Amino acid sequence: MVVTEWLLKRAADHPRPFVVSAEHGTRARLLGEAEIARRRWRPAEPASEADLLVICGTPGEEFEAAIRTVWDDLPGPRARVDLPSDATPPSIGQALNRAVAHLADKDAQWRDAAARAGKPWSPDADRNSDSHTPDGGSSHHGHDSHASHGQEHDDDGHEGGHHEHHMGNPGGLPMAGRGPDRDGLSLDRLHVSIGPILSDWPRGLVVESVLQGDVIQDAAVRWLGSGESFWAEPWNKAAAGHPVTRAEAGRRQAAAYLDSLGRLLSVSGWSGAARRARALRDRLLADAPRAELAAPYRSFERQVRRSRTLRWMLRDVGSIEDGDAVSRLDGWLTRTRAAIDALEDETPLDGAPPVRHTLHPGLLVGGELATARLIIASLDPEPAVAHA
Amino acid sequence: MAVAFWILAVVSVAAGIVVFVVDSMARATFALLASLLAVGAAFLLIDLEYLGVLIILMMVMEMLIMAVFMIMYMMNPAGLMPMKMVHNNRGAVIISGAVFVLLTAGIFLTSWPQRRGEPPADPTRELGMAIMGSKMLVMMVIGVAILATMISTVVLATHRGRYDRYGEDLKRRRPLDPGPGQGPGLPAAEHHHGHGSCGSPDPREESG
Amino acid sequence: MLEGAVLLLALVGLGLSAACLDARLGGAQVGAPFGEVARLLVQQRRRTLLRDTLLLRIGVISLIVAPVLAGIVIPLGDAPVADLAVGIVWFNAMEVCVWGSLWLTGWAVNSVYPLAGAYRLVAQGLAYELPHMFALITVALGAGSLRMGDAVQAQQGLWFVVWMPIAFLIYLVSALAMAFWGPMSQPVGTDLAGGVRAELSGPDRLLFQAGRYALLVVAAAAAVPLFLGGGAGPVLPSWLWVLVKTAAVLGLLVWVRHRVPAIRMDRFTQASWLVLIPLSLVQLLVVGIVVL
Amino acid sequence: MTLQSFLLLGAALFAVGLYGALSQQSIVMLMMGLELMINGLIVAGGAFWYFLAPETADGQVLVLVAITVMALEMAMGFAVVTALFRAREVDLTDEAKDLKG
Repeated sequence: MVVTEWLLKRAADHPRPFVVSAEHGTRARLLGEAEIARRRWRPAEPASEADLLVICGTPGEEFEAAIRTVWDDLPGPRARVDLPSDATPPSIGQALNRAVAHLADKDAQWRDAAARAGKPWSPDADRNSDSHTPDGGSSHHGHDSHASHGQEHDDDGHEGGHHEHHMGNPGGLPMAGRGPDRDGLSLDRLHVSIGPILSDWPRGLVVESVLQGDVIQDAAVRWLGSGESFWAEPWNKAAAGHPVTRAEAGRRQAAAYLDSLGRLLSVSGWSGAARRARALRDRLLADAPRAELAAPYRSFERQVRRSRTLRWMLRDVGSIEDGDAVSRLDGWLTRTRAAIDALEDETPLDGAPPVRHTLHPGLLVGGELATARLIIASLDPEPAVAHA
Repeated sequence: MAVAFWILAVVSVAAGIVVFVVDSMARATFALLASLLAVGAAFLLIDLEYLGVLIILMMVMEMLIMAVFMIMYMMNPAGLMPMKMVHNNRGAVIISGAVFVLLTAGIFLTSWPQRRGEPPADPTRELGMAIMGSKMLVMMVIGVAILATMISTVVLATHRGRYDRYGEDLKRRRPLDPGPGQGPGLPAAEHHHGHGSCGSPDPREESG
Repeated sequence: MLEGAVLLLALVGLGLSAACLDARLGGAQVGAPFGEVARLLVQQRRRTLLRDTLLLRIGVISLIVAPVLAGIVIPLGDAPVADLAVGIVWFNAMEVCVWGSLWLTGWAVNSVYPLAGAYRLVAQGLAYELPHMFALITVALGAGSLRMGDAVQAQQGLWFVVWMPIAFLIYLVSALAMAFWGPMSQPVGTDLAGGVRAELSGPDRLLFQAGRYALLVVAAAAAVPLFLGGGAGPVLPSWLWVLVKTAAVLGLLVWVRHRVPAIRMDRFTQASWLVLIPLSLVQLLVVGIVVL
Repeated sequence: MTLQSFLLLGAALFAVGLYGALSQQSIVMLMMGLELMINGLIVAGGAFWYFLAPETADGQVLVLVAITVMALEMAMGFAVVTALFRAREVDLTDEAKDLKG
């Protein structure tokens, strides 16, 4: 018991937070991530690794259901923090402190564990979380039963390659059906919802995919919640008649690019560069002057541009009219530098905010999960942007 | 030594039987692997260190590849729906039982010749010398067989050739492999994903 | 017996140092790995539907047993725990057993991302294994023996790293791949929500992570007798030299993780077969001619 | 440890494999049976070398050949399954009966 208590305390000193951005949560997410970086906690990369679930903004009904699934699957000791859209740095700090105290609180964790042990665990039939899709996961266990392949069923045709006679369902799950794949074979199809709770993932995005192995055979895109006005805020204010300088808008825009860069670099498996991008983003949003930002940004930009491995991996990924992932990365880097260089431009803002990409599901079809993640991160798409 | 051998022998045969008993194909694959590994370990007991370790090395790789194909092609690879997929079970039991009895009888009735010589200090060196010397021909035949297998398996298993990858005049700089926006290798009639406007054009259009 | 204890001690010590260095380079507190150990010790297990617990246990436990078994042929100072005549092949075989461990772990939890991670692992294994084997064969050819000790003996005059640099570089790449670390960490990639380890928690995850660090240490340690002259060096005793050289290689591997993005296997396989295999064969040929 | 005990092990593995190869419908399982049969041969080869003629390397070469054959058998097997599967979505031996000559 004493040992457990001691271990809980040690563990609570090094929590692994996982930050989820729900509707209207971008501002709170950025502040929360900055605070977590300041405390030098290691963020959990998948949600399953976390013991601290940080929810930013106000999740809608479906989003909340997804969060609940993740939370139910999170092994204890665990704590949940809700950061409302209007959270301030001090309130975030207090919320995190409370959560850490909760993590170290043996009695509270004990009660939590007892409450969970009391109710029988059952996998939700309709889940929308990242690694918590046992329904999807188990359907790789086969297509139909033997009989549907036998002679007696051969006459009724192949109906486009599908055999969906649900002959039995172990664990309450239907068996997977088959469908043609990109290599001319007919393999099991697995229906998996990718998102909305994933690290480095656009807020509220759900990709309903049909997987064969790790290749996406078909995809549909859904957004939980509408567009976010945070990144377009300066333009919205200017449109509403408030005086806004170009510097302010440029600062917001540069932070947006750095946020996207952080995601792309992180999905590329380059956590070091991603951390640099996010540190720069946090300093931009904390109103650091241009002199303090220009030199570190140049150094970051040089490092990213010089990585031949990154170019090799991003080349020909997600090609659309304006180029592939490499050209989008270069574009972000160039525009961020321009925005940082113009941080002292006090002329009033006009014009419209830069248009963010949208995600066409066809882009993902035929790629493996890794490519699909890179495509999405290199677009960093948003649903239709909400203008005030 | 003898104890170790009998343990390994029992493990090996038991794992071999388990292969055809369990429902889960994954368990069957790894039971087979256990059987093979036990044989590899038994080889370590009779001074065949190199071959024993080689069996371990190769069989792990082989079984993993087998596991991938198993998931691809088997229905019900996890055995969640127990089913018997056998034909002529009785006949198979009788035949294999008879073969075992015959072999056992042969083993114990044959008067085996006396052992000639002692194992050399380094059997691995002996093996190396043999395949590079007196048994060179065997190894060369095997080499050709491996090459032939590699070529024929690729021909059998893939339906895309270099003309699909590099264009009809083989002039494309980077190969066109199946992937997002690059037109899957299926005839156009078989897939309706409803995405016309994304990425590089269909290979067929480009090469035409 | 003593050597066995030293081996375990070295694995634990170097593994923890690597974890601390990794945390430091990753911007976390140096002590974070200790907090992580404490956390995993008290953590409950995750539940997934219809998981194959037997296979999961085999997978996770063999993941930590395999690197220890691989480590027994590495000379710590003068003699390894077990001086097998085919030590180099033994090392290779044990390191391939890790594929099996990862595959079992990815399969048994019955979830999408771990299984996709296991697929990636097989692709990665097939991509790196041939150049890796050729690099090991190059060393064996230079030493004229498959015994690790003989490889060290053969480097009395000139370290192998000097006259087989390509083999050494290929070995370093495959060391990353065999520990699925850094640029070769796609099987446990962030983009797959943790890949193979996505559904592991508590003691399972602790064993998995420990096994991964043990693999990294063993992969780094094997480079010392294979390429870096074993315990050879001035002034210091040979065991200390082995330790210093291992720590240096280990530090390099940990550092690379923070400097290079992950490499996708659909791209690497082509590079491996079209560039690395020919390069390693050329290296083999050169060494063969020199030895003749 | 005698020659007989090793050969007995080999015979047992061979018989189990034979049962599998004869009885299994699925091609993958059938190949597992074949693997077990070859495994039995490997045991016998190694035993012959050690207990009868350790001076020459014939037994070892035999084992090496058997291991290679195992790998080739599997590669060919899966290539055939892939081709069959692509042509007609078949992975059971009974469904490929018409291939009989």
